[in-house]
Amino acid sequence: MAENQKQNYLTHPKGIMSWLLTLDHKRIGLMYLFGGIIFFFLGGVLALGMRLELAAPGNDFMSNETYNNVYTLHGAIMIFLFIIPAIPGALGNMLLPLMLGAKDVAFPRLNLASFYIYTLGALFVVYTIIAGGVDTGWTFYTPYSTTSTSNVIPMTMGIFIIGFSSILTGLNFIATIHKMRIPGLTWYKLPLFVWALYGTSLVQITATPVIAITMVLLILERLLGIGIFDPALGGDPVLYQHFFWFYSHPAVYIMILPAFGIISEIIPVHSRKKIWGYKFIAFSTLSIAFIGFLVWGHHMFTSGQSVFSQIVFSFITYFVGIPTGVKIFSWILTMYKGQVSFTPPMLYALSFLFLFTIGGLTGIFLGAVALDIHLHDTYFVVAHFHYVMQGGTIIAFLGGLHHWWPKTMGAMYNQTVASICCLGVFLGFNGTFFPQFLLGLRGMPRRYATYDPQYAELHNYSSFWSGILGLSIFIAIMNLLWSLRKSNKLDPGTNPWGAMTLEWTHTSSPPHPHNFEEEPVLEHGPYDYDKVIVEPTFKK
Amino acid sequence: MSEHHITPLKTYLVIAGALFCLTAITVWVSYFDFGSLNIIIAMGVATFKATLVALFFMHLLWDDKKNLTMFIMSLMFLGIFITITLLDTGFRGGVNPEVEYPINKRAAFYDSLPLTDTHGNPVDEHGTDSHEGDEDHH
Amino acid sequence: MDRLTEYLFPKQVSTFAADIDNLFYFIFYSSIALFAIVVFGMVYLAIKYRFKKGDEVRLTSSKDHSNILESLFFIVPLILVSITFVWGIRSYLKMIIVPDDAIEIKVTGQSWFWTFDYPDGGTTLNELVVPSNQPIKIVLSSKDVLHSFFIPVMRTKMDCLPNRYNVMWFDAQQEGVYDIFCTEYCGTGHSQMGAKVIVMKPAQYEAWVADLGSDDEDIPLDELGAKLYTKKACNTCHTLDGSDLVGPSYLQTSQMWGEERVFDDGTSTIIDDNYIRSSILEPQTKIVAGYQGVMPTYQGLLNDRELDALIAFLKSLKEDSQI
Amino acid sequence: MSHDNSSPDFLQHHFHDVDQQYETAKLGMWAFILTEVLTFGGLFVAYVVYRSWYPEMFVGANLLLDVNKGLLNTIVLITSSLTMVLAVWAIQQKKQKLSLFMLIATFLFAFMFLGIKYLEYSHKFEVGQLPGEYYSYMGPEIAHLNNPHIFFSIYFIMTGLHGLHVAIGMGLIAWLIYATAKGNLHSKYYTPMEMIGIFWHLVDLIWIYLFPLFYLI
Repeated sequence: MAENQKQNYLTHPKGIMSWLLTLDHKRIGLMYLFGGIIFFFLGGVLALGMRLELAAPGNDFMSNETYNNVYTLHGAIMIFLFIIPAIPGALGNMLLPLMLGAKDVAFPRLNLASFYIYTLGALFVVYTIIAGGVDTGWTFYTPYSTTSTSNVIPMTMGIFIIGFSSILTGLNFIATIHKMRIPGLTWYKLPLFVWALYGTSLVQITATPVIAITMVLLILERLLGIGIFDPALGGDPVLYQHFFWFYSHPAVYIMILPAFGIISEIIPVHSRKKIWGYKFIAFSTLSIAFIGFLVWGHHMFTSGQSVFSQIVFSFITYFVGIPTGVKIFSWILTMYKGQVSFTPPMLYALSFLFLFTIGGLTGIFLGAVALDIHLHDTYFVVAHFHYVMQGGTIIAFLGGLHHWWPKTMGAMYNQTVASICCLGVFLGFNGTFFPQFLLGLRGMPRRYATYDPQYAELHNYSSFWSGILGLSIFIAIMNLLWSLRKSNKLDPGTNPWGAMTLEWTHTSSPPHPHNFEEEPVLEHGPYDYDKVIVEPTFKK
Repeated sequence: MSEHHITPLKTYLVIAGALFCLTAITVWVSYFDFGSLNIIIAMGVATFKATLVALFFMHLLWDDKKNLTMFIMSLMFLGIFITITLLDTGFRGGVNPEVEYPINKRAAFYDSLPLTDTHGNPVDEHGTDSHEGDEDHH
Repeated sequence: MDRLTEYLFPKQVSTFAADIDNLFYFIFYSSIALFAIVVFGMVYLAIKYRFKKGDEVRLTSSKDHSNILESLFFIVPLILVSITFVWGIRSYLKMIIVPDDAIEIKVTGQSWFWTFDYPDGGTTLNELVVPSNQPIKIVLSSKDVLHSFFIPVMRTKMDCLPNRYNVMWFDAQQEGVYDIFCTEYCGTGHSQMGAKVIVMKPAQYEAWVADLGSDDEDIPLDELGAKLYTKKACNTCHTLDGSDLVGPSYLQTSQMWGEERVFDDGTSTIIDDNYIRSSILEPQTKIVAGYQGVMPTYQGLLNDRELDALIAFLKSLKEDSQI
Repeated sequence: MSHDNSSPDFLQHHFHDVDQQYETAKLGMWAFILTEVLTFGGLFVAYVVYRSWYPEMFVGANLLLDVNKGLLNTIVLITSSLTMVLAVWAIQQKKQKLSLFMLIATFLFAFMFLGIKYLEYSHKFEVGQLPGEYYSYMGPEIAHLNNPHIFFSIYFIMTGLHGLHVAIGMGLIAWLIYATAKGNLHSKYYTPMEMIGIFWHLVDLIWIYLFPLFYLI
């Protein structure tokens, strides 16, 4: 037994094949993390390339064609290869069974399969890049995507395949959450991250099949001219937009709900305080997931859809705002009478609250039809969704990485560097994207490689700060990786934040290959800081 | 595993019989024209058949109700998809009538398609006239 | 507020622009209030209850709900978004219900220029001329892919769909020259697909319409060509300084006059008047190696004299560059 | 083979007991059925939208389909659904041989379904009733209608996707036949058979809608 205690999933078993063929959810999670970070880096480089081109009005750095390829790939890679799989695939896989006290997810082989399906889809995307890129925008609007001479088919094939990976992960998580909890771990005792993953998984299995069939129809439209989306053959491009956004709007919630879950973990732990309004947060997750299916048409306010649906979509859109608002207030009130430590994860969580609130509030502007008509397809929209996707999801993802890093990797990063990077990310992010709200209000359209000189000053400003943003994220990740050096191992009993969910209290850091040496017995709820004291422990 | 519900053989045979009968009915009914009721009758019968398959063959009647919920959820989301899409496609042109229909109702490639007989073989001039005459009406 | 509007928005030119800007301000100030509450609450609570050095880890409060606060979280945002929704829809209905006395102008988007067809027969490219204080109904469509017709100063925008019409309208209150952008991504030339809207006094407009299509007769050919070069949107794809856009630069073609040009199917031909003429009228038959065949035909958009003018202009470039 | 109830060899290590394993598999299967319904759902939306835009064309074009073959296929598929459910019933009752026989019957019916589909498709190919741009049939009964190629696009995509599911189902049933014959599936452990059964009934259930939508109305 003594030997067994030193075993952890990182070192046991050994050998490359034991990783490639592993059924261990923790290792699969790490492989997802690895893949996600690679594509995050790639997408980030593309983003910086775009900002470089946009620093001045003309074609100074890229031709139009290059720019169109770059922005398409930036969008598609960030969304399909990083944000959608990153949190459920990496952090979700890693933590979900641990939080439930289970030995693994419900279907471990399926889990490995979905990782390889993701890899296969990613290879299609990489092939697309090597073969010369694709220039349709990540939305693939017809008829441009049916007539473009760029590599639309490999790209859409890639997205089709990645869709299956997403579906299988969602399906796996749903079965896991329903059936793999230890006795006594009832729904209201689940950590909120699990609720968030549950909501996410429901959206994944419900919405993703529609993008799959949409991509198939698009490919068939190119190959056979089926005439469903192509107006030259009697089809309707607006119908394509319905199909596309029926997935892609819920996909926004696939991206943001797990971030909500991470924030719901970080804030109570680092405030050492029971979470405010547990049930409100839990059920607002599910209601956001559901309402998210009814509002896709607000992406189409200038498309020429019927006036009737404009009104209906605008109306329902506002109902997403209310549960989201409740969440934000609950997170803030969680700090009330707590003991708030300004650790790197907490700093990321506070940045999230600041940035996501801006992202959410600017969504209200876009939901008002009359105003959206002015703002649609301008930089206002670009700024809005970056505040939600990057200021929300990616900031929460970085916060989650910093929060669970000592748990999953058994090493502690330099906290001062991490905090400085968080500040850099916060400032760089606002500097990059806040000017874009102003650009949008003044009418600067999106997806422009060159622009009118009247917009130059703000673009220049945005480009400058994007450098700081990119550098900060890069150093933050390097700081994490640097902590993995051999001399930096933590004691297996480490619980640096004094967290009380099962993954912190009942297994070592890094966890045992089978998660728990014996099945955990639930002693308290996930946020019972009013009942139990868990001392933070931090030993090398 | 021994505690699982085992359905009597007779139930399966009765359900299968009902499915065959309903198939016969729906085909028979399709020979009569009830106008817009045609779709409703056909879909009503199909839905009844589908319910039988789901409840008995797929064991939803006896299963954990979570599974039934999952199935009903799929139909609900499909319903949402269809209904909300129809709110657009069915109501275009309400304010500005020129928006309602496509400019050319017929795709351009039909202009070069020769008329054919019922075996798909091209036929000559005579048909072309009636084709052009008809096109004006649509 | 006026200075803020000037800073944030383009000019308010259409009748409904002010209303939309006011809707913006309503949401803007409500959002600022909510945002201030969030940030103030966050910073205040975080600092007040911070874990100081030397503090002991202790049990914390079990308070996790407050019925009054929670109802406020529901009711206040609900009221604000209800007002926003109703306002948004009322303004929107004003934007889509076209007044009966509107002049109808057909706008056709095509990669990558705009064609404007006026009610009594005239046509312009990339230059929309309208009278002030007169509702203008715009009927939009596209010849190839999706485009979107956006006039920031009018606060209105609508997609152009192939094989379908879309409608928008505006009533300009101030004379001037304003930007038009394409806001639906349409390929390589998307960011160059701009145009201008010129708002004139009604009397001036009448004169302009009467004159439409009748000028240009007495200008020398190469000057007319120079004018057409921008007017017919050749400049979106072809430069005059030898640099590449979507198509080959006019300067390059001019310098190669009389020499052989290679096409992407391997054939080649001598650059002469006939070649230029056919590549304007039937651009898809011969595509210069290294370029995409994306140019639309100008059949019907240029008369014979205008074609000659463009050719003369192109030929003249060579000499200009030598000076 | 171990008959120790506490940990039979078909129990995977991360489950407590066979019931948990069985119910988890079933829930997972139903989640998968949900995604299947929505995959076809997208095509149903296309059908409904185009039918609402071209009602006359749809009524005219569905007369070109062969009701008799469609009806025959419906009967074949319902019968195969019955044999599938009886295979599960038989294995529950420890009637291995009957179960095997029923599986083989199901497989053969599935094969028959695809055979009939092949006859139908090849006739359509001959007369030029093809999807999309390849459509060339302008017979007297359809020449006056707008865009019948869209009907045939939707018809071929929906029945094609359904046919693909039948083919995948045949592969899975073939595997079941192998596993049952080898004795890997038995009255204590027949989860794969029941799961594949649910999949097979879904294939039937979708055809129940496709048949009237394309052939009857």
